[in-house]
Amino acid sequence: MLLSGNDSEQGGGSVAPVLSVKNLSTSFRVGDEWKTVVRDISFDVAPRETVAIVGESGSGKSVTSLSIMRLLPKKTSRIEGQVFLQGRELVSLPEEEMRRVRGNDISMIFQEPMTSLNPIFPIGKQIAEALTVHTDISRAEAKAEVLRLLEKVRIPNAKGRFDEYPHQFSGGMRQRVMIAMALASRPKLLIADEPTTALDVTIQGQILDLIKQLQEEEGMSVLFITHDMGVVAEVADRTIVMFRGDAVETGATDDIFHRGKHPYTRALLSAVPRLGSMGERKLPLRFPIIDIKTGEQQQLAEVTDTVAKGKTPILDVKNLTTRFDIHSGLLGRKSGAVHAVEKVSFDLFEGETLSLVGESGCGKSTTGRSITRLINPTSGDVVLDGYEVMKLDQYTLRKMRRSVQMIFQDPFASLNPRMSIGSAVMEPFIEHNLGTKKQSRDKAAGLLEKVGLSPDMMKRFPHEFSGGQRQRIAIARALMLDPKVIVADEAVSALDVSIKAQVCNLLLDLQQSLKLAFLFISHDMAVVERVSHRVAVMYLGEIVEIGPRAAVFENPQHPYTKKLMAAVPVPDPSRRSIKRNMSTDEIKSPVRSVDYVPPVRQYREVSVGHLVQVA
Amino acid sequence: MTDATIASPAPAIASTPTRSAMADMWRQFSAHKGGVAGLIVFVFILLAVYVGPYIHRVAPNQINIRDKNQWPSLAHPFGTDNLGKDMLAQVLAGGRISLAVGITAMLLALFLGTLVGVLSGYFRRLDGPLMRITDLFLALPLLPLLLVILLLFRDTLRAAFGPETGIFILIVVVIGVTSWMHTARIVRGDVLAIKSQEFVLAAKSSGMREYRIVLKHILPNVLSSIMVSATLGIASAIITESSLSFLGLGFPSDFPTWGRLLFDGANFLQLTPSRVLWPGLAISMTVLSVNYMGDAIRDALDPRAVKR
Amino acid sequence: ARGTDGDLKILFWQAVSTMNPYLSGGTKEVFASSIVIEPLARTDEKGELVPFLAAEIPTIDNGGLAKDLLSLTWKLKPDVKWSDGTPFTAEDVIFTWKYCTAPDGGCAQAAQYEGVKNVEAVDPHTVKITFTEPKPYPYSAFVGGQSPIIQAAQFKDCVGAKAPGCTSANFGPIGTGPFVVKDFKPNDVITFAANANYRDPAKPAFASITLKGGGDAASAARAVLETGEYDYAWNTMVEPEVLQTMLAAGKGRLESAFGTNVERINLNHFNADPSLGDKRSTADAGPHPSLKDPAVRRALSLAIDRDIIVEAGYGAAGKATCNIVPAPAAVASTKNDEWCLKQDIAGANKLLDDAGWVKGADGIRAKDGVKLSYLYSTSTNSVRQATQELVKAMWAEIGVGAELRNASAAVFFGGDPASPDTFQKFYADVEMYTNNFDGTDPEKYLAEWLCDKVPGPANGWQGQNIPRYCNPAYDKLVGELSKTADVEKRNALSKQLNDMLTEEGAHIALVHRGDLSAFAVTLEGVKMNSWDSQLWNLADWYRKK
Amino acid sequence: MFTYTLRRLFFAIPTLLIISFVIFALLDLAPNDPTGDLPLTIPPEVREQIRASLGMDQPFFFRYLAWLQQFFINEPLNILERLTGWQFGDGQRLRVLSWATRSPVVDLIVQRLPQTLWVVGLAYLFGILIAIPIGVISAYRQYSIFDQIGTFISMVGYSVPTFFTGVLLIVIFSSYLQWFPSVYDTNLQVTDFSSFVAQMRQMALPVAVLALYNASQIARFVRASMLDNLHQDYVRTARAKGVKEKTVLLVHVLRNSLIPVVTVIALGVPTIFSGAIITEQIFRVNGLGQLLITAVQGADIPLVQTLTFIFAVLIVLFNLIADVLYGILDPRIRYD
Ligand SMILES: Nc1ncnc2c1ncn2[C@@H]1O[C@H](COP(=O)(O)OP(=O)(O)OP(=O)(O)O)[C@@H](O)[C@H]1O
Ligand SMILES: Nc1ncnc2c1ncn2[C@@H]1O[C@H](COP(=O)(O)OP(=O)(O)OP(=O)(O)O)[C@@H](O)[C@H]1O
Ligand SMILES: [Mg+2]
Ligand SMILES: [Mg+2]
Repeated sequence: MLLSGNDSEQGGGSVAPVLSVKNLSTSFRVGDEWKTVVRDISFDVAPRETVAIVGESGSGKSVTSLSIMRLLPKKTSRIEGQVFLQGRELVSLPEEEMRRVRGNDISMIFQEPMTSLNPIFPIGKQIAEALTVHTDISRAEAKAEVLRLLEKVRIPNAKGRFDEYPHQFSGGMRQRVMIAMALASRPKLLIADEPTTALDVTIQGQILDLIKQLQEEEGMSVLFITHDMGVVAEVADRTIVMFRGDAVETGATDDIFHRGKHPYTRALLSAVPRLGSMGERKLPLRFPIIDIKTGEQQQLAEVTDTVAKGKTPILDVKNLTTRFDIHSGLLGRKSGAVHAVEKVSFDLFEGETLSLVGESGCGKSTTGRSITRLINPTSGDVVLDGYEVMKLDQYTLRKMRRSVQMIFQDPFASLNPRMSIGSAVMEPFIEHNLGTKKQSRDKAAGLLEKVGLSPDMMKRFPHEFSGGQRQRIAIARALMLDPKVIVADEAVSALDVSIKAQVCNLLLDLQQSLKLAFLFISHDMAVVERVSHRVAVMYLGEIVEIGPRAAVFENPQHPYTKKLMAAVPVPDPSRRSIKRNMSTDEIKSPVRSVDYVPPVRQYREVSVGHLVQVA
Repeated sequence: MTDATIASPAPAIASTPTRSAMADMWRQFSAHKGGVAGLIVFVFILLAVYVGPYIHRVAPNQINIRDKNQWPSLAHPFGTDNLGKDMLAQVLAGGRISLAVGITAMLLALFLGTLVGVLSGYFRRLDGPLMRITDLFLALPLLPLLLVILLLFRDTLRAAFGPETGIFILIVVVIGVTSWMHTARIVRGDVLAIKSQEFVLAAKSSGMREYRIVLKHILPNVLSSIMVSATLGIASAIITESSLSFLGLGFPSDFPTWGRLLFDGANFLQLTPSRVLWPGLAISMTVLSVNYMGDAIRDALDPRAVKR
Repeated sequence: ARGTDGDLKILFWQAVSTMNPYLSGGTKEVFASSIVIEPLARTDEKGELVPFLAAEIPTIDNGGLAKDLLSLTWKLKPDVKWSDGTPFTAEDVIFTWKYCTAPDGGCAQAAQYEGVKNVEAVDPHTVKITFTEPKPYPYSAFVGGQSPIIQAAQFKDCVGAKAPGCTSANFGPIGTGPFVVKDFKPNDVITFAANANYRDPAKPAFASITLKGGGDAASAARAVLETGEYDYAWNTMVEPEVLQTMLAAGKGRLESAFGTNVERINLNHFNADPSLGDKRSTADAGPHPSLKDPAVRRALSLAIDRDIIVEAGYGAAGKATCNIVPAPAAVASTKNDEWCLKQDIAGANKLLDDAGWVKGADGIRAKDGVKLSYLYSTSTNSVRQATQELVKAMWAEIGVGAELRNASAAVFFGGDPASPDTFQKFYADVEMYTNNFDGTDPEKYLAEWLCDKVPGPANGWQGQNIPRYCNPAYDKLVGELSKTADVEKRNALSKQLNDMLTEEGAHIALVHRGDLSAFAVTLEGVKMNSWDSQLWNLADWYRKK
Repeated sequence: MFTYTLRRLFFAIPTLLIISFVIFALLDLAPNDPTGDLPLTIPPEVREQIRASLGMDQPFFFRYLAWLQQFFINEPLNILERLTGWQFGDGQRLRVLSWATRSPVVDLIVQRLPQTLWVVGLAYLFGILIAIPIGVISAYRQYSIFDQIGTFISMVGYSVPTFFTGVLLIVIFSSYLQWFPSVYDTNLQVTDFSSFVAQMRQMALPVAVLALYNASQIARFVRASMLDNLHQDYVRTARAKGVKEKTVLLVHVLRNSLIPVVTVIALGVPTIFSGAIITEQIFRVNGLGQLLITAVQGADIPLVQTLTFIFAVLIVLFNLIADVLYGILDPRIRYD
């Protein structure tokens, strides 16, 4: 194991580090015993430096950062070791002084933005609080600054959204709110825990630029936790690799990428899918499996064509429209609407994977929810496995939902905090009387194992898991029913490459054996390329381009699609200095006035099945 | 672990010793000091009340006017009242009724309140009608209501179940039916807040039946308010029972109950303080023990609670 | 001298709801109004009539009462002034009669004017009352707190159906008494000021009165006896030992006076078995299966130790009695005291044994399948409940069981024909309460046990013969009483009637109840009176210096 | 929200009409009788006349309509007349008259309102003001000494009825120590400092009794609800911003915990106006509670009906307020 002894020289020369972590260990009380989840970690972060922490999901990245901030529940956790912030020891600091450090000297972007935002305060107020806590500024100034920040993180119509609540935001928008909140106070050190998982690549790029810019202007240091090796390559000066609670390798990003020593590091990097590697392939491709000990990679069997083109589509969506009314004024009159989904039509066949990509906040999740009628759409028709979804009564709706399962974008929020994950996973199975309790337990255990969790975690509760682990629990739950269609909303975004590969392979396997159809919503273009048969690109609530995967990826037509493809980060540290400059275009908002009449859209067929919106 | 990407030492044994949820609850409960203390006190009270009379063999309504208004002594550990009845025997006998009435009436009120609260909070269509009924019940003047209930049902119940059981049923139902409204409104408020959370949506999307969603996802999350209602409910049920007897709705006047003993004793506060001390203490200890047990259950069901 | 003793603070734990006793017949209203308005004559603490607004008590001897008992002439005191300064005249007396007898007025004291044919003014200071039939005891109209004189000028527009609308008059009647109403808060507090026009210039000694209402008897007693916040608390019926502890504070004293109140247990002469449904306790139900046996009725009485009941619940405010007419002394019989006042368990047991009632396994006597087990009801009141328990325990000693029941006073005495719990309906085997008669003459009272006064569906359960006692010999004797004018004879007849009721077991008289009130030690001049308002001589009260 | 409020207000009218009818029917059915407390010496015929003069011989429905008219038309007109000095009609409208006092019910209520608000209202306010900090601290320092003592006091405070605590306080503070009067003087006018002190002294005991009882109840709900929210992730976010612990608790956690608290408080506010029957009796505060209980016991139907109905209006109103507050407190709650 490499220790940080000589790292400071590499990172920031002889300058004293901003953050210096020494022999940090963190344990949790589970039941009656203490379980150590972070073991003896040491590293430094120099001024202006960006240090990335990568590692397996559940390896202790978030816990490390929370330990630095001393934000773990006091009664159930224990922190040992030392943390120095500009020479000041934090672990033993009195609570009141620690408070002044938090948010002021160190800011943190949390991994799960949904649960991390206070549901009952307008987001504007929450961001402003980060400002007013540490500085004396007037309400108006704070508001102006918040608006500026919101624009910076590319929230459209920032003024209008200042007073909206977290639940009215899309996953990516909430994440951007978190980012704005963390950046507001211009901290010396920013800890960013997976800050861009819910963002499409274009916005991700802009956010990364924003962070870089702040680093340059304010001399901020960044501790960056991510699974996206492309991002790591792009932003990190140095990288720490974590595995099962240990920092197994620390070094300059270049070194890690090209001369990684630890087998896990090598496994990690070789498994990274690269955009464009699929070429003209028509079918999805499994991910390679890498043995962690040897680092050897074995290619898996080709997948067969599972798409049942001949039959009627299992899911047929026609002119689906969902709007959220905006009320304003004392009387609460309707003053406009968010046109979250506007006249969306597509179909999905048995055994097919249709990926839905698009800008954050463009209505992907809303589309998914509308299809299963978790939100009542404004208009449109959906036929799912023969059910006319929009016309179903409660009873048949329930029956229909057996055929379609949903993996929610925010796994933590979608798990009942008071239910052990074992019961949570088993529940749908028992509910639909698919077998005995024993059978359901076995099946759940099997699925958990397949997504890389151990079945003895079944007794534990959602808050005792890492973000990625929770996501896998949500996947296991969706698979319990053997549904015909799965709407997977950012289902693998919080997983490290290795586990992502494992889970994606699992999904492909299931597609092979059960002819599952996926509506795969994702921002990760590399994964999308790998798993999908067809791809639909959404922009401002509408599908702007749809077609076979190869056609869309190799021959993008719509300007937005082109922009999207260009923005995908490449896992190559040498390209780090290249700056994108996309933050200049205006941000479009899906908010329309009451009298807005959506224009009639025309589609042009580029090639077979490849349609592009015109005008 | 064939298709795991990264072959790693298999995570622990898959043999989950399938301890049932109840056993697990119990384990958590028993780790809760307050809960255990509450349980011990509660069991002690139960034992005292049900077994005590076999040890302290003085009839509670044995009048001995020559021994009236005595302070505690060996013969009368809790002293006597103004008719010379033994207070200990009365407290024990009274406890049986008070506990039975208090607990059953509380459970009934809790059941009704939770049912109405959950239904109106969860099902929008039921909300209006159910809440207006709740308003009505809140508005009804209690005394006339009780008198009317008495008028309509006492003789029927007495005929059907005999004087004692009949009155017991009447009292429990009367208290239950007139005290569920607070619980209903509180539960409804909580349900309204809970049901907008995403895990409820997730449960819906997996095709759960509504009643299961309510039972497994909503209810556990409103439990803490329900627990408080339960604790407070038991106290007010015990007191309400005693005030019913002033309307002639309660048990015959020679049936002691804690509330009644306290009421009758209030005037004798200076003369024989032990007359009010014991029944008052009994009520308080019962309520406190129920409170601590409620806390323990609450904590056991809240995985994030600080476990002690 | 007038107004020199400051404020007199009176506590009525039952609050006063109006100052017009004709609109509300409640004792508290009668008492409160007696501070302001006065009758022609009152009964003093010894039970004798004393003139108030009248110059003298009219009798046959002084010619005021006609020999034929058909008319009564009152001479009024001259120079009496209303508190507004106008003179008090015969017109006011006549008006009062008209006011209370006007149709639709709902006058609560109408009974006081029963049998009055006419009231006329002989001259401005002489009033003549004529009766429809001879009245051997004519002193009920305009006598006592129940029928004070109200001012004609003030109430002239308030007759009949308009009476309730005159709120300010009802709350602040102009009177001739020692005080005038200054402020009236219904059911809460009344303040009075000394009447500047009161006929005795030296009285009243107090400048003002505050009469506060509400609460309960025990705390009322406490406010006088223990905290000393008040000077006088009315009707402090609390357990005697509680009062003893309060007296220890040395701030007050208790006084009692005995009128005609008797706590009794009525024995139902009709069958009250619930299975009879609506026929319960009516002639249709037939005689009571066990209480029809005179031996049982006597045994029930013999088994009771009245002294213990007095000691436990009444203290100085009760005396054991076996009579339904316990006072005044002239009409109080002593005939049955011999056997009745003493508890005799052995005697009672023997009586029942001889009558063939044998104890069963549960200790309850039975004969021919009829058990001596009774439903024993009363109104809710802690003393009554204690008495119930004591009686139950005593009866248990002779093998008689009892199930206790109580109903709130408003229901028990409410007389709602739809309610099963009223004392008139008597859906119980035995029931206990207190009753009395106004004034000193028991004639009307004794007439309540007439056969035709048995309550039942026919008379809307309104009869007053609650025990359903019926004896033609008794009826005849009552008829005789109503025609007798000679006082001695009347007294003898009354005693005879009372003894008949006791001996035949119409009811079991338990306690002769007195009125008990608490006074501050500094308060002087009080003469506790149970025959009239306790505040009857308020003008004479003063504070000890 | 606004339309929701309007709709609810609109629906409140039929609701209240139904409630008023049910109350009336209930009172009519109840076996009470206004002549019940009269001495037994008043003969039955006279009682019958009294009942007739009260209008009890009229059919039920007619009496109900008469009350409706008196309460909804005559009384408002009277108030309007008094406020504006205008004269509507001949001014000879039948008002709702109490049977026991024969005075207009509305006057009685107006007379009682001050002491009720002073004592019961203030006690409720104190109760809330004590309860919230106690609940918050108890939850924050769960199972600390503070929490244990708070729990003990509030549970004992709730389970020992006011009829006992009242007497206890009187014995201690009025009889032995003689600090406070045991009888409330409703005539006392606060005009200067000494009368203000007198007012405070006479309020001390009843307010203490009631405040303890109210605070106990509310504090328990605050504590329970706070505990539910203390461990949420957004609390961590707030701490990460460096927000002061006090603000974290009072703004972030408490606001999220307020729904059950608002419910309990809103349920309690109308009971201020119905008075605290037992406490008012014990200390002779003679507010609305005492008015109601004497009216019920005396079967004073117009008074009970009117008081109960006003009470019902308040219940409906405050439940509506609570519902509107839910929407403000938690934006996810929507009523459409
Ligand atoms: N409160 C807790 N109690 C017990 N165990 C916990 C708790 N929180 C986290 N863990 C465990 O600690 C380990 C590290 O969790 P952590 O959240 O740091 O993972 P991570 O590296 O951030 O993973 P991911 O990439 O999935 O977010 C996990 O195995 C998790 O199960
Ligand atoms: N409940 C709601 N009320 C109001 N507006 C909403 C609501 N839910 C979503 N929206 C709005 O609808 C739009 C689409 O949201 P949606 O969650 O579907 O985006 P998305 O494509 O999933 O974005 P992301 O990739 O960031 O998750 C957003 O502008 C969002 O603010
Ligand atoms: Mg994490
Ligand atoms: Mg989304």
